[in-house]
Amino acid sequence: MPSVVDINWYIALSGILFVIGVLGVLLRRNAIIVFMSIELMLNSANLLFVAFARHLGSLHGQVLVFFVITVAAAEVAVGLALIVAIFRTKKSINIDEINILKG
Amino acid sequence: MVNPILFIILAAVAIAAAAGLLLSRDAVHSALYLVLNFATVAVFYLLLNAPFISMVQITVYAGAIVVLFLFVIMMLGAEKLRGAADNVPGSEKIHRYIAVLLALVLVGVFGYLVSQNSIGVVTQNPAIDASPQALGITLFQYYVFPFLVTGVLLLVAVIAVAVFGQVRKGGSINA
Amino acid sequence: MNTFSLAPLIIYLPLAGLLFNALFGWRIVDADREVGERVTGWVATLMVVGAFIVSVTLFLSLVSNGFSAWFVPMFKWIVIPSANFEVNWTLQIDTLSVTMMLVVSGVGSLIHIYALGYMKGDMDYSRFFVYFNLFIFFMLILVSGSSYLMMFVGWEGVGLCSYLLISFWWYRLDKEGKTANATAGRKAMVMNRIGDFGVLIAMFLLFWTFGTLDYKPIFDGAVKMFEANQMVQFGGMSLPLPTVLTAVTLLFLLGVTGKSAQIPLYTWLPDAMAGPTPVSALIHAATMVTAGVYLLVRSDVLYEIVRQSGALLLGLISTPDLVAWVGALTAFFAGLIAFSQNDIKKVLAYSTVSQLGFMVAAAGMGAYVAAMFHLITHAFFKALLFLGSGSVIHGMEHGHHEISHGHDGHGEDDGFDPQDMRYMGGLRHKMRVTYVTYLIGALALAGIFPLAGFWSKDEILLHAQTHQTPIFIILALAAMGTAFYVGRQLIMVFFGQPRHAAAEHAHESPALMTRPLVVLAGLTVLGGLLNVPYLSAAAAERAGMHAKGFWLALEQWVAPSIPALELAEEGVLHLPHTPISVSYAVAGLSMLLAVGGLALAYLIYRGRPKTYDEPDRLSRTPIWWWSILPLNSLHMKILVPGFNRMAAWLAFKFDGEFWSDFLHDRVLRDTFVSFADFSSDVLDSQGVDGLVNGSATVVRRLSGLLRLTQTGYVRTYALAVFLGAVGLLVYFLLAAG
Amino acid sequence: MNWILTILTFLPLVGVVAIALMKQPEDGSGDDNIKYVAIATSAATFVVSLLALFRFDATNPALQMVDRVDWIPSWGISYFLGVDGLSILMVMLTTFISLVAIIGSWSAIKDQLKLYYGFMLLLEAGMLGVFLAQDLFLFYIFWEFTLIPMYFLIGIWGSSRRVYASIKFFLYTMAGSLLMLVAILYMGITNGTFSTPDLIAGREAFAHAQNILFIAFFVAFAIKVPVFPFHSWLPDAHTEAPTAGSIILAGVLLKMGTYAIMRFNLPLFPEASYHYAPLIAVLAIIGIIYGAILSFAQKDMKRLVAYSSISHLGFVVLGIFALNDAGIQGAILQGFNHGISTGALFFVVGLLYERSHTRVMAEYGGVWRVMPVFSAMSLIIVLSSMGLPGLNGFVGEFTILLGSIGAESLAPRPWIYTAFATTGVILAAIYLLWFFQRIFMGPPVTETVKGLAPLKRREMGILIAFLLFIFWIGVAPAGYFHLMDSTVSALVNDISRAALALTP
Repeated sequence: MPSVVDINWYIALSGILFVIGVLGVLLRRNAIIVFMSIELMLNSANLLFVAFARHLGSLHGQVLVFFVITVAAAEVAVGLALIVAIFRTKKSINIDEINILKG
Repeated sequence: MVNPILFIILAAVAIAAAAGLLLSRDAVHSALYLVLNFATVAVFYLLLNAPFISMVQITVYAGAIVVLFLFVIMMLGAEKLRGAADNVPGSEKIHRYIAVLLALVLVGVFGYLVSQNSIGVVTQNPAIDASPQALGITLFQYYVFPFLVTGVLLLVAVIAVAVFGQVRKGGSINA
Repeated sequence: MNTFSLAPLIIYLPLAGLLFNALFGWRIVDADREVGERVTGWVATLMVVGAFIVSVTLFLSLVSNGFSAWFVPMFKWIVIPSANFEVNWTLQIDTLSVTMMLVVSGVGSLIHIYALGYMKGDMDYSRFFVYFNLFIFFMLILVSGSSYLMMFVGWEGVGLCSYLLISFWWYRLDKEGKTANATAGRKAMVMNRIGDFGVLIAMFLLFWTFGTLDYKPIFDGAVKMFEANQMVQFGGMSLPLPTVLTAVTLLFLLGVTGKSAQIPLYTWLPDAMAGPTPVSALIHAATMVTAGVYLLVRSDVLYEIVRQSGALLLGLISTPDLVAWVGALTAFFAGLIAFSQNDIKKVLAYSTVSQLGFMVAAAGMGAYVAAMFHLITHAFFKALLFLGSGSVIHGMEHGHHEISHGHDGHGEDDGFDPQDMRYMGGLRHKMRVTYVTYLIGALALAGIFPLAGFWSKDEILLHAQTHQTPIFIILALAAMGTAFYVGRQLIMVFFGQPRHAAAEHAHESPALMTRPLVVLAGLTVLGGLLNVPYLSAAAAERAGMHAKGFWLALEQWVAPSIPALELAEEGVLHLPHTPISVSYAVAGLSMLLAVGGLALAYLIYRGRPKTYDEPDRLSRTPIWWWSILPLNSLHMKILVPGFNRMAAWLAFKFDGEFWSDFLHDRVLRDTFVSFADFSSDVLDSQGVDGLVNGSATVVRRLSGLLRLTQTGYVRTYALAVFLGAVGLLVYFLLAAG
Repeated sequence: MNWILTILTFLPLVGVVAIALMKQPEDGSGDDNIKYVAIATSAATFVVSLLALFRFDATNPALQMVDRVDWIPSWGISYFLGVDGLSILMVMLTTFISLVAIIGSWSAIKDQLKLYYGFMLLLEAGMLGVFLAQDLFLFYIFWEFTLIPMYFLIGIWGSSRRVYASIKFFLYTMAGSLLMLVAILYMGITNGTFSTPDLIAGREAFAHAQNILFIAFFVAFAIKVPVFPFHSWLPDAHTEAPTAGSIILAGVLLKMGTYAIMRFNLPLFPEASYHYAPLIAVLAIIGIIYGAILSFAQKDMKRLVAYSSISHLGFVVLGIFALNDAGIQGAILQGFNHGISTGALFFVVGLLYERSHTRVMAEYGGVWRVMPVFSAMSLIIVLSSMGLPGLNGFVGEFTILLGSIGAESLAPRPWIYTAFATTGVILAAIYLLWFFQRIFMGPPVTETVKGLAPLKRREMGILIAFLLFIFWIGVAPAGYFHLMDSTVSALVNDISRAALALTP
């Protein structure tokens, strides 16, 4: 076992989390869980940002994370509102039932 | 200096929480796993000399966003949501396979990157001052405009939520 | 305080009256007919009477001021500093304008009083008085403005009132179910506008020549430039002054033919008789139509400079001479047309055209004072005649009313027309006051000594005889014609036996209507005194008689406002001037002609027609054919339908079907579409059939496949996005590695 | 930064946002609130424009109250607003007409209120931008922007052939401005700046191509005006548009064309202006006569007023290309007058249409008997459109014709142009009085006419507002000329100097 935690560890961790998030988005049909998975993906990216900030000795990465968090919050708010609105109409949040875009 | 053992333990918890989120049938459980994941990541932030971000992570993600999720789940009725769980009709399988395949490709890509080992040690550089003060100075020195835009974005989001939240007579949105 | 500063009141008083009636009058009338009519009518009338009083004050002020003009500025109007254009609302109080003011407000007051009775019970009582005050308002602006532009405001304004009042009964339909009254009004306005077109362009030329539109600077400048032989330069042109002034005076003449109903634009005036009779009296006889004469007299300097310079229009005739000829010919032909008219008001209308011709001819010959003199006396006697005819019509209508309601079955619709003289006859016994006053007016019109018409017409004839013999001959014939149709009218209306039951039952009009007749008759009798040679101080002086003349003659009074007269005295201009005097030869001749005309009428029409459907005695003679050959038919039968057809063609065929539908929709749009069709058709059916068919099939299949990807499932789309993202990532890795 | 013009331009957008956020319950209970917000916004804009007017210094010929910030500095594009004598009246006209149009739609528009009032306010902001922008790029953006709300106003709330009309309107005006865009880019890139004053100062740089540039600009503006051969979109657009749309279209949108000619064509390409003046004057005169004759033949009253606009705008264009003080000042004032008179005419026609649902004049007759006050007011409006002295139309037409007869640009025989143009005065009497007679005179025949509802207080108020301007400009226009005098005089001096410098 390496004695020092280097940046690759973080890349790996972040990658794993990201892939799990992707799988959540692609496999689950519950819209809320899809959303949570998206948050997970964002989170993994954040982690990488902070790791690189540490790695490069710069604060800019952290600032970026700050912004991502803000935007994520906004996104969640809007997304959940959409889900609630859709639920009211469709009585369901199964994203497979929301298919009015079908060609 | 991060102890590798500490890192591995934390990473394991984080991954486990994520997997739990993915696999759990109940949306409430998923949300709780999400909290766990967020908290773990927050600890990582602390370790990575980002105390402020860590706190923000806890308050905003764990505190606000997940609460929002839970709130919506409760509002729509948790048991109904369970009904929407994934049962796989035949034609959907191919979809799943592709997804998993792609995920594996992605893992491969990450693995490849890590194996290159070309980037170096994370703690090579000395830790810099990452106090909220310093962070604030950086933020307002270099990122005033994005900051303002983010503010507007939030405003727009608020308005959008207000609009979506309206209940119309006849109860239909234009779907 | 100077009494001149009262001057704006002559404009503000009628304005106040019309605003009162427009805002409140109709409400009061609606609320209480009796009170309302009294209030609105008298408010309007008193305002005009007030204007008359102010005019008299101004007259007195002018006398005490030695006749010199006074300017009363009111407020700024069009001011464009960078273009050096400035015209303000300023009143010019000089003897000419005050004369016009007195006539307008004086006769106006009388006709207002008359209208109080005439319009009684009309549906739109207050509207009538609004228009009437509006007319006085504009007419006073016309005569009192200090610039051509301000005159033009009044000029167009009275045209508008003429339009409004002719079409006053716009809700009445004629026998063919058309809104004929409204059409007549419109015709008047359009004809006037054709004249206004001339005045407008003349004003533009004046401005670029003299840099102003005010009368005084223009006249001063014109004389100065004329003496210095200066060129006029503007808009890249350089023209001698007389050329420009020829154009200006010609364009003014166009305006005059429109407003004062001269050849070729007179056709609107007879149609204008569709309006209520007080309107015909005030606007289409006494005041508005004389505006053209006023314009000519005002612009005397310009005309005289043209005359002096010898500049000819197209090398044929100078514009003042043209004015004289137009006037004389109008006087003659309009008189001729009056022969064949059976409508009592149409006779008077053509007579007005004819008399205006006299005035215009006088102005064209340089007899400005005579023109003004005839204008005034004509205002008296023609207003009298119109009001008298109104009284007759009123009486006839009442007579008709009586018979159709009094006796059943009698006098059913037999095409009766209260204005048609063939239904009248013998009215002198039924309507005493009307008869006597009408007789006085008619004789004055015919030019019988010693009534007003005699003196003024004599002045014009004398001047013509002295200076332009051909015009004298025409005018003399016209004078005889006048006497003839006057005689015919008198006989048909008042003498003989009633030819219709309505005429038998006609009776006198109310006092409110007859009193103004009496006043006007008085003025007609005495009006000649205004300029009678024997009483005039000036004439007496000229004759070397030191017996003091005690009378302020019109000549003496108006002269200071006619700069050409003064310039003639200074020797700058050679005005063909005839001082007031009497030539016994000319006077005798004109009396002879008048009496002759009346006698001829008596011989031909004595006791005729016997019944109302008997054809006119002259209807088989050539003179009749001459007289029913008016420009009117040219106008109504050719110009109007022609214009209509052209407009319809342009609108629906050219602009609609060709320009919009064909050119734009068909040519431009469809060319594009067919280009697209063409290219696909050629590829499709000719030559490369199989290839195209094949490719079409391939495309269809492909699109069918592609359609499958559009599942509408969010996850499918997410998958696609993810696929793309991973693909890119791999690509970058490979590219980097 | 002065802010006042920026506030003025973007104030209507505040109303748009507010309206967008409002609820519109389907039982119509919230409708009035939407209307109130729209009216309040446009009223506030009007007040701000009044403030600008009070701060306006008429003796200063230059741009005033300038708001200027670099926008895309590398291209020389800036956010540049300013007002001078050419535009101040147009700005006032815009805010006034918009207010009136919005109030006037109170009962005419019944569905999709939020969208409707949103578009109206967007349109107002766009129009103000057009009149205030002093940077060609910014101007172009606003210019094109006004198309969109107007397109929807015609396309959604218009009458039967609205889709055809709106597409025609859009394509026509769009096509013209594309040429202009090319010219703008060419000039901007050549000179490294898009700001109009800078371009004017550096106009030598593109003087060699100015004939082509002039045409590119002119065609875009001429379509908007519209000058004679490009008029085909106008009658359709006017006829199909809702009343308020017609009012704004006639009142303001057409003025954008004439304004832009004065603002850009004349100072940017002075020699070309002189060169093309006779040709354009001929087109203008054809427009005057052609529009008037066509107007006479119409059976549809809205079409009649629409064609009369072509005739009136012909006067304005003629005045501009007289290229002297009187002509251009007359043109500006006539633009304003036309906005008032024709706007009022469209309002009158709209009132009748709203009550009887027909635009065919043959189905009217005798309206005077039923609605006397309204008819008297309409008469005054008709007369003002006819150019009766003492009312506003006359002052403008008179000044334009006065300028045209002394126009150096039309030498050597300017009077021929004037003589032909003046026939428009006669023709105006012919078609307008015929219009008036057919609708208002005669006995009331049809049941629809007999049952016409009397004027409402709001409608009366709007008509009175129009009449106030009609009388005010007619009797005392000196103040209006004062507003533009110094700017126009500077402009005329500038272009005549430039043109003289070139002629040998």
